[in-house]
Amino acid sequence: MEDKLIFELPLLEMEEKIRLLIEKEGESRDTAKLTQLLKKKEKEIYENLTPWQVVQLARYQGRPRSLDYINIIFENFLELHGDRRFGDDPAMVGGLAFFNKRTVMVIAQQKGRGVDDNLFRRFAMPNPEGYRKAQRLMKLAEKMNIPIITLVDTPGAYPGIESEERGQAEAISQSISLMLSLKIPTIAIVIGEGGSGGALAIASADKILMLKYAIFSVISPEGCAAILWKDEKYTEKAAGELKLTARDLLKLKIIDGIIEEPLRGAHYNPGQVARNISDSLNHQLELLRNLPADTLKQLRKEKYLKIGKI
Amino acid sequence: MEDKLIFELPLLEMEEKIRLLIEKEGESRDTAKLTQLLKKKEKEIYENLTPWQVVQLARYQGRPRSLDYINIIFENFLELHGDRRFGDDPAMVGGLAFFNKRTVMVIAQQKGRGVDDNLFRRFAMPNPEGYRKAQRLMKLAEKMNIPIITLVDTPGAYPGIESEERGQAEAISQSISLMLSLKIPTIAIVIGEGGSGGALAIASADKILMLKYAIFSVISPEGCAAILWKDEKYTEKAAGELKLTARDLLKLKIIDGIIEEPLRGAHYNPGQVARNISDSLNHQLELLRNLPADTLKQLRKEKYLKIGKI
Amino acid sequence: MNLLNRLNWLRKPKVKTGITDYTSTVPDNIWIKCESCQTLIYNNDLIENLKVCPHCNHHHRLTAREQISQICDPGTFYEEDASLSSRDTLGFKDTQSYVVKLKEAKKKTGLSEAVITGIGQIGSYRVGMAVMDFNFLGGSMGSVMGEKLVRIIYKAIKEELPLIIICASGGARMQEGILSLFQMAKINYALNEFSSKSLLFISVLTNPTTGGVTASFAYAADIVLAEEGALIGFAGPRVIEQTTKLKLPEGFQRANFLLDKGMVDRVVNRKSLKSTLISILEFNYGR
Amino acid sequence: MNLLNRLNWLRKPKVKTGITDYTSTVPDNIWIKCESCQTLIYNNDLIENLKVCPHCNHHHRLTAREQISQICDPGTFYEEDASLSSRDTLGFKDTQSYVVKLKEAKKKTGLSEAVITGIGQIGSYRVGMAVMDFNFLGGSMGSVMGEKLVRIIYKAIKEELPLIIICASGGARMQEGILSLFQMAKINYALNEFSSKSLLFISVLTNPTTGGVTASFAYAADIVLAEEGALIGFAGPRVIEQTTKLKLPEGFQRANFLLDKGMVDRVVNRKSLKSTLISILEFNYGR
Ligand SMILES: [Zn+2]
Ligand SMILES: [Zn+2]
Repeated sequence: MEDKLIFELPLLEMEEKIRLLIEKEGESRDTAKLTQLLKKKEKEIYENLTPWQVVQLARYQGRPRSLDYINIIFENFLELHGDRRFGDDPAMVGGLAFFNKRTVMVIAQQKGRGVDDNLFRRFAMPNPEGYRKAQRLMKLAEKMNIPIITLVDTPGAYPGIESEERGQAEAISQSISLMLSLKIPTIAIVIGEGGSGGALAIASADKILMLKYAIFSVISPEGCAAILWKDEKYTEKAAGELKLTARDLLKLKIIDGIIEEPLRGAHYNPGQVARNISDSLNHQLELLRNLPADTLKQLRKEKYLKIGKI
Repeated sequence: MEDKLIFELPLLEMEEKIRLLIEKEGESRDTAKLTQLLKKKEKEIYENLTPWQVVQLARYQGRPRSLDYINIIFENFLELHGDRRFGDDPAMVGGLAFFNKRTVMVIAQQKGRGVDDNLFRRFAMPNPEGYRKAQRLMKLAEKMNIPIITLVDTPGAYPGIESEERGQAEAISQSISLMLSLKIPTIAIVIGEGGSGGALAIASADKILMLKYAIFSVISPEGCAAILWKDEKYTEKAAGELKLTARDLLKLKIIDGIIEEPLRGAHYNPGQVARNISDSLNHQLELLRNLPADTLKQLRKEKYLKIGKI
Repeated sequence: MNLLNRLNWLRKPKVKTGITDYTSTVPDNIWIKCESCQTLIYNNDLIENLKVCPHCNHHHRLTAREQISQICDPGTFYEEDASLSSRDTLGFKDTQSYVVKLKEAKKKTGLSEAVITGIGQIGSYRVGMAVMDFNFLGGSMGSVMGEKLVRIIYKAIKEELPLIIICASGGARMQEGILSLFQMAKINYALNEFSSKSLLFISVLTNPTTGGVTASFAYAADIVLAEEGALIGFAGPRVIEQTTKLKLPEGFQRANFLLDKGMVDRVVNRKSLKSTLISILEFNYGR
Repeated sequence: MNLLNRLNWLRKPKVKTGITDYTSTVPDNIWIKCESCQTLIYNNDLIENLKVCPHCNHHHRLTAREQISQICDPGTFYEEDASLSSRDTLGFKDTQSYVVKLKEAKKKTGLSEAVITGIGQIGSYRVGMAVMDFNFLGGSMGSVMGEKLVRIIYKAIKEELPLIIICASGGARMQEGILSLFQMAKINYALNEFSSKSLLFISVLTNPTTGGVTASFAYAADIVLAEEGALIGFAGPRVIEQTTKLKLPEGFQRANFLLDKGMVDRVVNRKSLKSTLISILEFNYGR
């Protein structure tokens, strides 16, 4: 049950019922009616998701991960490893790839599948060396004059003893500064969880896009509830107050677009979602590529200086 | 006896004898004669030092260290710590200071005094974080548009397990590249041991100066003997073959000048040597400061591309 | 302790037991108990000692105004954007609404936001300054802090002044959600422009400086100073303990620990902060 | 192993027991003992397998010419500065004079120096190339190596070509003293100019790459590839053991260890080196 979405359970039960009916009696007016009911129920649930339900979807174990998308969207992805300082962080992957026949740099946070993989990927919570690898690849992209595409999917930077010792704060700060200083176009796509500064480190881009059921937040709803309400049972409430859904962020003019997902989430059709991402990416990239360097710089300046402007 | 120079022993004995004589009988024709003899003997020894004897002088425990000179030559030295990545390496010190009323960046390898201090300073054998601190300070100097003065005094980069793990080779390579890419004037002064790549990392300067009894070598004589002769007893011979004295390096056009020391070595008058360094530094710095940026770049290019040119 | 003070204290035994709520209205002759060693200190002595405990060296928290008066040459600080004040863009409400919390913070501190910005003189050198106040909602960074910082950064660019930011913050202001998170990018963007003009930026990390503030402007500085004993880090110690189930090492995330880890340029006792800053400013103008 | 080969081997039992001294004059039908797993391999099979042991994956050392023929499209490599040859500037003599050692190295390898430079094509892409040969005085770097590298770097700048350096070296050439040390700076200087033109530099670290070569151009590359199993480091393992009196960890300084420590971009089996390089060159030209 652990990897099921609670609010989806009624639908799963109905589906199972329909499946059994069809198995026993074949398709009938009853099954057609039930299917119609299912569709209705589906809409009812997914068109009225609470922010907390969106959080659960964004974090869902079965949701496609960065490398799933990378393998569909890009060609010849060649992973480049290491920060040349301390280590190679599997929570942060990156490398060269082709997008529409042209070279790009891809940098992404990578969640795992299953316990072992998740431990290996540290649940996509990067250490400082992850951010320093990202910086190294950003500099390489700048040198090669190729655009950077980042896929954001992290609960946040890893809060550990060693990560503090090696300068997690410095690593994130420098990533943000570096990304904002690049002369090349940058696009960030939040595909799942955009967790705080650990996400912003690779999301400080010219264009920020979000999948429909992705979230982006200054703090996790759990953390927020624990601090402000001093009680984690207010997590659901906090999720609402934080305004962390794609729709919220679009309204707040933080992001530049929402990428569609199937009604019940990206995991119902990863290929389709990859194509949606690809289309958005293509559109935004063409836009940015055609800008003169000065204009790119000016637009980035306006974008960031206007955030929360009084 | 450990911290005495063997070839100096006859002189020390004579001095003791003279001292005792004067104590007993006061100054006399005898003591004057002995003193004259001492002067003669002194000249005889120090004007004919073998390369191996120079190596011993360069490494001598009582020889002034970088911070000794820094405190005399510069004003208001403010040490800046850390590589902002992993640690603060006490084998490499650096910071802002005034030289002749103008701001400079000082970067130096620091040997210790006594066992504890030497262990603390790792005998001036930097770890990668030492070189990365140096790089950070070089970049700060570049940003501030102030010259860099380095004091070189190391047996070499530390050959340890952790230093390899954290990329000693990368750290040295990047230091060399960075130092050669700076738009500001750079001056390196070898005050004791210039040990291999670990020294070159902060010695790839516009002007390289050496104290009279300093050495600069591709490998320690001991290491050279062990590898080429397969026997450390050829260390003395190796010291000669390697051409590692200041005079050799001047002849080979690697360095730009030799700074005088008292006949019996810098430790006989650190203040005077500091003044000598200061004078040379002043001279070279004025030269470099007055060059247009293009000329500085061109001269550096010529200096380095001509080394070993066929 | 002279006899008069001692007597005075005997007569008024129920003094405040901490100085977190210290305001300038506390009479000079009141005794204050040190937060750290619990020693009673004559308030005037504590003030004269820059609120550093003379017994245990504990650095008691300063208000932004106190910080400014300790650092700036007397009467030289000219405040900018003093009237800018946070709004509740998201309509955020936890146990209380953000609007009410803001109102209370203003009342408690006499400030309109958790940061004071302006131009001041330090050792006769003009400097762009921002000083955070932990007493205002934990020094948290919201849109107005971002905006005030960006404005003083651009003012410093325009006047070719160096910049000093004195940090004290628990991180981003949750009540402004994603807007507060993106202040990190906004401020670092402005600091990139500042840096590209070869101007010098010094950050001073006081107790505590954590979260979004460390992961943005605090570590975007050319020179990073840490006040003695200050807690500095990205994640808070409790979060780390909960996540890792490990015992934190002695002195973890304290100023000297960070110095050892190569993360700050110098650890500075409050009593030498001004002179250290002057020294750096001399270097800045001596180039 | 077919019967004929087996018979052939039985008739000639006294084959060479290693292939360090391998030259192209070894008949195809000779059996070679793998340096690592000691298995006997039919020479022709070994060659066809790029000198990678089919049993244990050990990468046997290649000569520079072999390396070039494995990497470059057939017949496309055009050598530069083939006649440049080291001189004994210092008059260096250990158990033998440097002059004699040079003569012997030339005779043994058929090379004039420890590096071959030139322009070649890889997957039809033109590339500036330098390939080191460990058989020539341990691939050591002296003035001529420095000069040849600098010349090919500037040629690549002029023709706007990417650069690939395949490293195999014990470090600087002691017999040229300080001159060899300063080749590190000379080469890195040239590589700075190369890099400033936005041209791409790939280094390939083969077994072994240590000392001055790693601490200069090997780690000045945009992309660093390590051949499987290669020993790569600044200090040699014996020196480290002697200095630290510690037991070195399993796999220390080997390619996969370095990958784990974040020091190389990829570890590449020799059999996929060419395709990896082509892939990177495609990215280079696809920008
Ligand atoms: Zn106290
Ligand atoms: Zn084998």
